[in-house]
Amino acid sequence: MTRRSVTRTYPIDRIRAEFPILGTTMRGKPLVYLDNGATSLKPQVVIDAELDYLTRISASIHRGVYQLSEEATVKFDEARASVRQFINAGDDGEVVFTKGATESSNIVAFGWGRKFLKAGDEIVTTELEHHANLIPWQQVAAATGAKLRFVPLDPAGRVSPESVQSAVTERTRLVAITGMSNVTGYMPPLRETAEIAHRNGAVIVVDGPQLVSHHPVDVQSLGCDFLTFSAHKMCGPTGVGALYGRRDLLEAMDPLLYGGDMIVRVGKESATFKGVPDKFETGTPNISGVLGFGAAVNYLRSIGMEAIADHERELLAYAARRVGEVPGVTLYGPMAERGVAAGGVDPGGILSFNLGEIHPHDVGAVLDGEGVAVRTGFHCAQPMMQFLGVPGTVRASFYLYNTLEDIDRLVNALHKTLEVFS
Amino acid sequence: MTRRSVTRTYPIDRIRAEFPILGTTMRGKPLVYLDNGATSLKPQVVIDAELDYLTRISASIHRGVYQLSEEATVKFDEARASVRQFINAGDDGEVVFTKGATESSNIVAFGWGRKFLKAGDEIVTTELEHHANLIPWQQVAAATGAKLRFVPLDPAGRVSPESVQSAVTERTRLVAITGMSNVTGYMPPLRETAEIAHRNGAVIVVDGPQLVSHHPVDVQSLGCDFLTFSAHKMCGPTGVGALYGRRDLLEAMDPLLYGGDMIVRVGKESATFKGVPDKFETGTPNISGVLGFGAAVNYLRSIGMEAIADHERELLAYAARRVGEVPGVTLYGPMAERGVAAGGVDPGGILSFNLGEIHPHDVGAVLDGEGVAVRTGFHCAQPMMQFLGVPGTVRASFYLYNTLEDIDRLVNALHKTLEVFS
Amino acid sequence: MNFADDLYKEIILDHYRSKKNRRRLDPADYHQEGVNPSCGDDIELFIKTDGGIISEVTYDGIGCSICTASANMLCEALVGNSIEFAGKVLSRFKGMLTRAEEPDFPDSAADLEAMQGVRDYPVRIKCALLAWSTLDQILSDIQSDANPQ
Amino acid sequence: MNFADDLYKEIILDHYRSKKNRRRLDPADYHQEGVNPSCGDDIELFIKTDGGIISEVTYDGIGCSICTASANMLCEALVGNSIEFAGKVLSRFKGMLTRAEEPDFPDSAADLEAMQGVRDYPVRIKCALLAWSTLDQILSDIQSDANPQ
Ligand SMILES: Cc1ncc(COP(=O)(O)O)c(C=O)c1O
Ligand SMILES: Cc1ncc(COP(=O)(O)O)c(C=O)c1O
Repeated sequence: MTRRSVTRTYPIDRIRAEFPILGTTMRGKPLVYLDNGATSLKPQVVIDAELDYLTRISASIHRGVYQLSEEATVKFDEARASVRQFINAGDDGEVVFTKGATESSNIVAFGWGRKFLKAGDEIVTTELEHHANLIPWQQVAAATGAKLRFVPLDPAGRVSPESVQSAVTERTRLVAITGMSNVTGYMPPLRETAEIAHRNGAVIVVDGPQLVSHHPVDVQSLGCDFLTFSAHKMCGPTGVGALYGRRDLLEAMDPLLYGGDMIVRVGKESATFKGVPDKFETGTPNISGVLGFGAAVNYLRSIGMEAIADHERELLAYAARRVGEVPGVTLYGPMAERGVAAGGVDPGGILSFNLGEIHPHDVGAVLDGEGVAVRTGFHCAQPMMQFLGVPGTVRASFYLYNTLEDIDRLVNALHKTLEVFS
Repeated sequence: MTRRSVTRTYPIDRIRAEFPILGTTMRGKPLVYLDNGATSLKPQVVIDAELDYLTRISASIHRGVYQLSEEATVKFDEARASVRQFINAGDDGEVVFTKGATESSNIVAFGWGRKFLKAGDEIVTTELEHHANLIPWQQVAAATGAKLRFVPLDPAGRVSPESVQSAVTERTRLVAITGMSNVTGYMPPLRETAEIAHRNGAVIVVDGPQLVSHHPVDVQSLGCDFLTFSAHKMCGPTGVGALYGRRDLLEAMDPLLYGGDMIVRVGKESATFKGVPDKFETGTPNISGVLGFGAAVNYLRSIGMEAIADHERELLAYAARRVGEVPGVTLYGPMAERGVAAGGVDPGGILSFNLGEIHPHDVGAVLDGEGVAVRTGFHCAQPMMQFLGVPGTVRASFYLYNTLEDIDRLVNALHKTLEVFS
Repeated sequence: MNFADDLYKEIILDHYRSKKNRRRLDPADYHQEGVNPSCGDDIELFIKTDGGIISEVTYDGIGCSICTASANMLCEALVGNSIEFAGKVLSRFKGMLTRAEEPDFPDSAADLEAMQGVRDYPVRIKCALLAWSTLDQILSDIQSDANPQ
Repeated sequence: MNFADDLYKEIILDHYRSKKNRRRLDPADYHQEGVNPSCGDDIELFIKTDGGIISEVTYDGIGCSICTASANMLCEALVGNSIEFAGKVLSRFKGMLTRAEEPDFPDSAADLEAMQGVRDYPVRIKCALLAWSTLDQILSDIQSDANPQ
């Protein structure tokens, strides 16, 4: 079947064929997967990379002198280089493998925040944040006496260079901000925010799981000091992610975890540690996960992040218009103007909405029955819900394999929901 | 081919058929995998559990209202129940999924050690420890002013209830001890050690990756307060492990990581957290890893940990005798008496040795050329190397699928090593 | 019969749409809040008793249809009945959803049987149980009021 | 030709067995320790210079055959040669092992070519390089002695 493709050159049919799960059904209907904000589906190349490790290599990395361990080690290093290239980090030492974006944020909060912040210092953040980029900073504030300040949002839930500037002072030591909201898809002006942070002597931590999976990212040109992301949201395996950190910052930090593989010498009473990234990667890593992560970023690069972002942009515009036309629907965030991005800035491919007074959970359940997977609830972003003044939303989030037909199925299922709850 | 089986009823051929990698070669020779102390091979059922997630489920757990997410959640909870049963923990809340034993140790060191220890308190440990169960405690000691004390070892590298008693005082708040040395296979008297710790009001943390993968473990009858282990050493995936903790202890602890999924309510300035185990499991977990972990423990239970331990006991006795006969070999640890366990206590299935003056790395490399995978070096246990007075050892470590033939291949390869370096 | 009909039986939707018992009692003899942190649902239960009999019972709060229909059914089933009766219905309801027991409700609580279908939607079980877990706490309070230590 | 012959060429084993240059120089003009934390190898290099010429060079320490053979070859190749020559051999040796460059050693250092096989054993490359990385640091020291700031 040929799908209505949003652009003529985007190879949507080939892409869909690469994801085995897209051939399956849910509740007896062909699966429409619109919960990419939570986690993405996995293409065959990623599954194969994991399988190859499980069935053929199966050895631990680093200290093995035998061929399988050697091969695991080489592939592990190659995966790091792939991830480094994907975000254009300066060198492999700036890419730390973690168990996911949440661990990445905590490594910065603990190793930099708790080490270098003190009473009177300020941490600037926003109400857009995922809990993973908020609670660690609340904890740092409580432990060090630093103060949290929030960048004021405009009514559509956006920040501007001016609003960032109004929150950043010479007491600001760190700005923690999302690269793309997982609730509304909104993307703050990162480059300008980084400039303001740096001008005031602060570092900037970008919470990147949504941004990195859906848009081209160049940490050097953005001026990120730290960037967190998760493989599972970008076609990769669960249980692995990365922390990008500027080398000098990483070098100055304390590790969060201690154990084997990170050491130069260990005595009974004390130990000395290796450089970056090793000192942050103690213990046997998620080897199959890292190999799958490498395969995932190579896969995404082969399609092109620009092409993926363009594809999602068109899906989003179509979805916002079609969903916005369903009776009783309220859209949230920058697309709230019925399919037109408020302020002219296109957000990432996420649409949050509610259907009249119907509880998001109920909407999600009827959609489920129609084979359409969406997320409902507060999306690990309660301050954002408080800002929007709702207990939760229905969230449809798109990725490289979604189609206009998927959105039609979503819209039909929303009409069905209205019927059930009329 | 039928193998010489160590006991008549142990289904060695069936077991070997379940591990796809055992049908492959290394450097052109059929693979003999004797690096189980580092990580284990994966049986088909574990590979299938991961594959099923990757190709059919692929969804995140917890807040999804759709069928795939629901199924992921149910399977995730089932895996926790399987792991709980495997070590006979009291309830599922006592089993925390982590990225591996190293994270598990650090959760205890940070959440219990740094929270509750103070200057003047004592932490008792041993020179047998893997760095994962030593460096975190060095860090706790440095941060809190608590003191590390080491249980004296006898010349064979063992502790006794008396030596434990000599190190534990009323100032001891915590005893951190391995369940089984990853260098020599030696297994300290855990039950007695736990009793001594408890009698003195201390808690006991057992470093369990080797113990749990090779022997039946019942945390309640052993009296463990904490037990750490890793899936990848027990036929499971990389990047996932567990922390067992007594419920009241876990409840009193602070989490190491903060973020989504662990919270009850989040405001701009502060958050409240869920109970155990949720408060320790923030962020999207290693879902495919946890499902594979569940499959792994069920697989091991289907064979029986007693049967596996018996099998390894016989392999070890044979290996210690055969390797001990190779000219110039020095065995370390309890099996040092040429195949007879000193003191009559059988250690776990690990044999550490050196071959004359030949550097362990060189031995490992020649073995590699013969298709035999062993580990060489200091095995993340430098204090143990200092105790043994060697820079490193060659370590052959056995598991359920190893055979007497594997040991013959090892011995032949050792003779070849002697030839090369004569 | 398709999925939505399966979960959202008409009887459940009727209870969801009914706003009859959805109000605060002030004063109430017993008042308890119940929260489901995984979906944010938040229900309050209000009870007045009169000599061992539940004379009034209402709920308020935010929740999905399963959650609020369940709360409404609770109110309908318990009003005018004894504390003991409430305990029995509670334990049968939990048994039906968490231990797959056959429903066996007194006639006046027969509507609760419609919730059996929730069993097939494991993440929704918590929704159906929220009001009942909240009731559980109130029953404990009543118990300890009756037997002060 | 099988694996062990491939890595452990006779010429490498000869250098490994030779204890000729395995001793400490005291006093030495330059002395540097190099450690490979992943396998625990620990090598010290001792150098005496005389007007821009390496007059004596020895090593001591613990390492595998590849590591110690490489150190011994280093000593043999450099003794009696200039600092500049040492720098050139170093960069060719590194090029051969880390950038897969064709070996192109001066005749007096031709034995080093035998180390080319190590390239196929990625974890052993660090073993072969340890003495040379240590030399690298000494060469930097010599440089900064020659051009004090
Ligand atoms: C914007 C954002 N930040 C952080 C996270 C946390 O990522 P993870 O759960 O993979 O650690 C997520 C995803 O849940 C996210 O969407
Ligand atoms: C005894 C022991 N403790 C702790 C560990 C650490 O386990 P992991 O590397 O899986 O975190 C290991 C394995 O390396 C071990 O053998």
